[in-house]
Amino acid sequence: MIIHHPILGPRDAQEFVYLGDANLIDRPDGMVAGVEVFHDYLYNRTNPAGEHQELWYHEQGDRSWLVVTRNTVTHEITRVELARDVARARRRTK
Amino acid sequence: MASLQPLTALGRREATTVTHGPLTISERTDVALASVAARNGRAADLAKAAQKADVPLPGPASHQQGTPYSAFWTAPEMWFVEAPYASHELIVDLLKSALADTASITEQTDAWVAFDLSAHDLTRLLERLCNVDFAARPTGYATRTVMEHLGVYLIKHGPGAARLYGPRSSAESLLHAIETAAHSVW
Amino acid sequence: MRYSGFRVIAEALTGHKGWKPVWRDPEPQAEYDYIIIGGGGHGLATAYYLAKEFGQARIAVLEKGYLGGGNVGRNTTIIRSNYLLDGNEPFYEFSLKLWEGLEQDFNYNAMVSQRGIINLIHTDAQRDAATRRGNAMIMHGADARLLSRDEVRQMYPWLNFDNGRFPIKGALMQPRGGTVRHDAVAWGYARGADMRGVDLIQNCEVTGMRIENGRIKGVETTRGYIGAKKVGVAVAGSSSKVMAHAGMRLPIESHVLQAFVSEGLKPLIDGVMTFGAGHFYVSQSDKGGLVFGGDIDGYNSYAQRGNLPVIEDVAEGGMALMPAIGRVRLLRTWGGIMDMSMDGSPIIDKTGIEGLYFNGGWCYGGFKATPASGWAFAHLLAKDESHITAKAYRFDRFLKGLMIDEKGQGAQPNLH
Amino acid sequence: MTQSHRIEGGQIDRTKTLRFTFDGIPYQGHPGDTLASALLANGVRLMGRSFKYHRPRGPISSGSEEPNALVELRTGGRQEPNTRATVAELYEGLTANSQNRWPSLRFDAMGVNDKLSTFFAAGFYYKTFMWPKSFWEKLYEPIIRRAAGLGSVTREEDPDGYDKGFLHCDLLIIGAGPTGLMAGLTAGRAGKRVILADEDFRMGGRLNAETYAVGDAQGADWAAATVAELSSMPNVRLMTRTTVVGAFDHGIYSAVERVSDHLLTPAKGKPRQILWRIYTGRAILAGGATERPIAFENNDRPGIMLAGALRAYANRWGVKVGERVAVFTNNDDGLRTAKDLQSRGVDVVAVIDSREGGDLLPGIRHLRGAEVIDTSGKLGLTSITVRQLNGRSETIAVDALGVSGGWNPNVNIHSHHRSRPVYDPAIAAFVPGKDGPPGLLVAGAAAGQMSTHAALKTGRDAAIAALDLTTAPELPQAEDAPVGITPLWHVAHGKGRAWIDLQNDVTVKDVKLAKQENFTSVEHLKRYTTLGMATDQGKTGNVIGLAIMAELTGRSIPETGTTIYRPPYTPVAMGTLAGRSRGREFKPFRLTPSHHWAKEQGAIFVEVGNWLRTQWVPKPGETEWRQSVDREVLATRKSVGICDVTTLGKIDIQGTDAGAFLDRVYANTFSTLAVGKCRYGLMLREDGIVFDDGTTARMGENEYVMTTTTANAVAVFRHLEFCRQVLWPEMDVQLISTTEAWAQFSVAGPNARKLLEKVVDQDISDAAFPYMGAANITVGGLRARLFRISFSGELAYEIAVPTRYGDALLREMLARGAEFDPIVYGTEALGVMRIEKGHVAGGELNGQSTALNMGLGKMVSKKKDSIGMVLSQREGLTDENGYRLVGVKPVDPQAKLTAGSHFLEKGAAPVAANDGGWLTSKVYSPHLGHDIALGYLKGGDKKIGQRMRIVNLLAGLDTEVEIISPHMFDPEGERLRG
Repeated sequence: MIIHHPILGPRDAQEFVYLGDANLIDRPDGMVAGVEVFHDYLYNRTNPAGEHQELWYHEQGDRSWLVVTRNTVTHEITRVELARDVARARRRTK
Repeated sequence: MASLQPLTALGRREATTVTHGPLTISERTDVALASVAARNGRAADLAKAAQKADVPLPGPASHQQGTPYSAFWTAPEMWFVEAPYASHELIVDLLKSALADTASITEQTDAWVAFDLSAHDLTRLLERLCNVDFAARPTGYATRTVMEHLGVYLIKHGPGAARLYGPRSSAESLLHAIETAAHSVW
Repeated sequence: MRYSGFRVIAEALTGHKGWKPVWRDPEPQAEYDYIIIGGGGHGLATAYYLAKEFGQARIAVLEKGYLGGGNVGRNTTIIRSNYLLDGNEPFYEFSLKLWEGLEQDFNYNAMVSQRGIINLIHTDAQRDAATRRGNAMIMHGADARLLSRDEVRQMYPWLNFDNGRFPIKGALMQPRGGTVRHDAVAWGYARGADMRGVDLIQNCEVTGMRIENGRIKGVETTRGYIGAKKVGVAVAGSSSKVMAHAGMRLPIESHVLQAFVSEGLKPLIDGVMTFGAGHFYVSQSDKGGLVFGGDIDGYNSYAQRGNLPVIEDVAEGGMALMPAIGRVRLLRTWGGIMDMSMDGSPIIDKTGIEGLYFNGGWCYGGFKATPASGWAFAHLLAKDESHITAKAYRFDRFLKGLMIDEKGQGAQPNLH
Repeated sequence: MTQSHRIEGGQIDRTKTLRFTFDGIPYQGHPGDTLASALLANGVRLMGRSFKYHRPRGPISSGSEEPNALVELRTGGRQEPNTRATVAELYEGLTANSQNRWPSLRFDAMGVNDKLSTFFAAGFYYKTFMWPKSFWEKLYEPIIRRAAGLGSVTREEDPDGYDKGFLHCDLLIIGAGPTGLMAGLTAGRAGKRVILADEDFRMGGRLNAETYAVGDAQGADWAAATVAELSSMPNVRLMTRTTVVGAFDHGIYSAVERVSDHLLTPAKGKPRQILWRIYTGRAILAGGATERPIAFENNDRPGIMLAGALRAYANRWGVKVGERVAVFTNNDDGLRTAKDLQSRGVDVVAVIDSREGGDLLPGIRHLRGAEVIDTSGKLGLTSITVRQLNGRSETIAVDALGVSGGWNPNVNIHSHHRSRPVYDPAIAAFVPGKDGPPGLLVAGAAAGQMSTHAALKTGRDAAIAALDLTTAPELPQAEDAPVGITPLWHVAHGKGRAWIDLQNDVTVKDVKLAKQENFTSVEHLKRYTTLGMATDQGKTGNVIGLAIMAELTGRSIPETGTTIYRPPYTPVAMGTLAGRSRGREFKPFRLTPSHHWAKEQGAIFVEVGNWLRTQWVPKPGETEWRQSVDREVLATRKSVGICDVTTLGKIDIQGTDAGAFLDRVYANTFSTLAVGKCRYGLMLREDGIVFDDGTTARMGENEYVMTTTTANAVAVFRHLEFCRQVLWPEMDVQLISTTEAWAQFSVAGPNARKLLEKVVDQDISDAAFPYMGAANITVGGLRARLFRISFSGELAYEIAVPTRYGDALLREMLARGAEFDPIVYGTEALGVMRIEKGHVAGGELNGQSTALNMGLGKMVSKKKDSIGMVLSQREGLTDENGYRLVGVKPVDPQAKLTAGSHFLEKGAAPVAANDGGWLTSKVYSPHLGHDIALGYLKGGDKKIGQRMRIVNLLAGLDTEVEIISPHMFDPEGERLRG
């Protein structure tokens, strides 16, 4: 697969390490949330057959964490963003 | 007082040079290296300080030559800065005094083995080693890539000139891989 | 009809005219007592045991494609019960025992072949872990042996003993491990279930679930609505898709695991072998092909196909272990969709919806589990309580911190 | 030997003769020959045996689709099984042997299977061999396994090298027949970067095998001229002997270049084959088409081949397969074979054309509405029986029969993303369907465009479309004959066997049986009968099989559907896929700074990940490893020992939020750590399980140096980047690994300080540099770092210098500290000392254990949010009677312990219900004089002082032990503060 890195352009997916659902960005605050909230955050997945936002780490590249929007049926990638930007934006809207 | 004798990454007293066919592989031990990462929100301050100190901070995927400092981009708001080892062995101290608290600066000199590759055209060699479209990239292109399971930085200094920074502990494996590829090509 | 050597000879001498269809192709009825969604190995085994062992009737298996078309027909056919943890080992040992009597039980030769499995050891730490595991296996009634380097060398003298990057120091062996002809498992269960009146309905995809007041009433399918008192879902690979019809999110991701077969070769490898210093495991089929695999591709996928890096990674492991196979050719690659769970272990449990039961999360261990999974799921469906060997396979184990994490990788499915 | 069947013409170099052997018999051929063409030229038709019935077989094709003519090529470590004689390029000294036969190809004892074939119907084995139960592994299966398989594998290491590479282009063209050449010309002249790959050693595809013209020239000559033009373009890379084998996501293709397979051995340093990964925006599949046979009784004899192959052998290789040849066809293309052969002077005795009516070929006996219903000839064809339109049968003596059932477009690669081909009745074949690999266009015969004109035109148009070109070359004139075909899949006749899958011996009867037993889905058909699962993956047989199933079920062919092709297009050698990563080069080595010193000393090394670490350093006279390890431990605890700990991960953490960041990633607190001090840190995963541990030092207000375990260095760094970028992007934290930048040594033992005082420039007295101190120092003026931390329980330091000085620092310490008899210890002694002290490491940090399990529960601060804090409180992880780390010693000091053994109470049966836990690590303690171990024991904290057993059922060991505190040596820690 090829991931179109928002800074570096097309890069082979082999350079990346996959983590999973981009909802992992939304970590609850441990001083507020309890086990149930953390359980849902860490363990449950939508796991769609279709468009999926997911985290990839450019380990053999610039070490950016990316949010990749990829179709899990066709593997087509339609959007790639820096996870840091996505995380910051999500914070702002909260 | 101790006066310690350094070893090169290949475990020798002197830098190693290997030739095969048109290719020359030269180990470089005369480069001081440090990482410079902008402090959060301080990129503009860093740019100013760097300009004043003649530290180039090139854009993504590029290397910029300078004197005494050259640099290449390694990550968002992060660079590796090169300088002559003889004059800049204490590159971290020098950069810290120049860039102050605009950046986090860390010594990288001995984290890497540096090889300069030269031949009339390196494309045929590099296509056996890494997934970089070397021919299509401009001089000054700098990227991280993978060679034989090893993460390396590759800097293009011309169609027939490139520098590699590979993990120092694997210097022998990396050299072996380059030599094997060279024998396969030439 | 009963299969036997005499029957084969008699039919051969009379032009094979007497062989009957192995299953019917019935039209779906309006309602069943039990609907099993998924006509793969686990679904068919569930239906078979529901009918045979638990005396249940009015059972249908709904399959969106062809029977046995899921992972039961696209795996590397290994059976073993060499698990470490208390939550797993009794279940897989139960499964292995069922394999051992399966062919006589369902009157179909699935070529259950216990030629042994060895997990190679390359470090002292691996030997310690193998010792822990082997002892756990024996304590659970399974068989295990720790082989020395010389013993391994006697079995496979042509492995890379002398020039390896990582030395072979021995192996953990389970002599009762082995392989099974995978398609035949599906067919054997299908035939056995059909003979007991189970309706096997192919080309029937579930498109929705009718749930009223927290209770399942039936399922919408591409062949119309079908009512059911109880619905069991056994669709590993597609679990999240199907359970989404019930509004559930699961502790599961779908990933692709590739598998490989070489051209046919004269016998080289008798048993099953796993390389402990790379991603590679291998056996040789009765037809002569080396059947091998490695790691999952590592990203969520429903595509039933993989990419090149894993193929290369697996070949590197193969060559590192077996330098003689350089000129053996890889014939075919394929991909199966795995339910990768959050701790690497499966789930066989009730759901929050009355009458709806779930079986999934098999990661890439589903094939060997087929008999026990079917049995335990049938037990759960028929009696509303977990089978004794499957009690740990609950949904709430993550909430309670009772993970069954054989590899110790935590809540990251692609590392299990 | 004379080449009895050689005729004039062809693209072979008759000026040179190549000698080769087949089954030990010497033959001659010419450059340009394949093994098959050369054997046929020598009148050899019998080249193999089929898989199941061991039927005698000859080649049916002239290409990579060959199911029959498989040989073992070369000998020794280079022996390769199942090589298709039809694509094996002839070279001087080639050695080939037939396979899957005993004792010889002509007299194969397993041929008895053929006589018993009625008992071996499809799937018979599923119905028998079940009784008695134990006989399967002992009797039936061994017989089956010995009989099965094709070629045999050498047990020697493959002596040849393999290589890999990456290529990038604008357009990849797969296949260099008329379609691919025209596409190449179009894109090449437009200046685009083009790769044109063809599996053959000569580009031109079918043009080399045909006689018709392209423009003013013979097709083959046009091809040669086009290749010459393309090879002059710097933007075009022509790759012969290169098979594109797979299409992967996002425009990545795999291709195998056979660099040296046409040579006796590869040139020195050169690979046998190269695996290319080709990255391209666009690709054109111009792979042509494959002819398929027609199923009729005994259609498998040597001498019966595809009509197009018969023609190719004559036109390209100057070989007549037989003296008296017939052709059996259902389409116009078959007639070409008859015409071409006749024009080359071969005696074409009959053309059996299943189609009724229509024109007759002039000068040839052309039977319309006729079918071949049977053949004879034990080891090769001697005659065919033809049923004419009027129903009369006639036997015709022939020694070669060309069969054409039509042509299947080579859609294979287009299916690699699971796109299903669709049936095109106009050509009675499957053509590429929807949803193929994005960016892949299909042109020419692969797209069902069967004429030469259509090939050229669609090739050009595909290049224009792929690259959005505005200019294109003129199309040369070429034939544009329609596909005249009336499908005939099998000849209905009699009770004999008519083969569909030649290699796997799948016959029409087997399809009928599959239907009868309701294996009617194409997937069931394939899996039940093994149709299409042989080494040719059904390239010639699949379509016939499913067409017959369609007939039997009354469904149309589209309704019946088709299985899909999976990668690779043709089988690929494992060595090629592995490339250079084999043997000692399987993974790169990581060498420590002390490696050269240790090697000089004859040290024993151990693999730790990719690192080679010193395991112990034997002294002269030490014959057993324990002697060395005991000595290293005792010497360290007595005076001073040095250990290279460079492999531990080091991460530089800077920024104004560095301390706050560490508070969140460590379970314990770091923001309060004073500058110049270190602290042991425990890192959890979010699920509350211990992830890693290590010592982290605060080197400045905003500057920390973290250490990780060797094993987790990369994973921890990745995790920290995740936390920094994804979880808390607002924090001012910068990270970089410095693992390899510093050579770091542990210096431990009562004389550690005294030794270090001799090399460092600063005051390191206990007052100036107390326990858990950290500082930037100098060693003879050289920048260095010093940490006062201990893993051994001794007074200990870790000292670091820039890596290039690591070797010298070690030698310096040994030399300057000579009066203290310093020793260098390896990982074994390190392990002994840490276990004596009860420190957790690999065996305990197993990814399944909590801080509580390790006796470190109090370290998890609940006063702050940190990764894993919340979920570590789940009930299953806080069980009072859960596992606790304990120390273990045998009651009998002579008794041996084994890591991995399990705890049992005295008198308890060794069953799971009584399983108390297990030993995680075990060593011999030379101080205590007996084995000691760490273990996880259920409720272990309450069992200190009790006696239990540990058992190792794998070795039959059952040992009484005492449960003790894990702090087995100097529990008060007096030594390390000394």
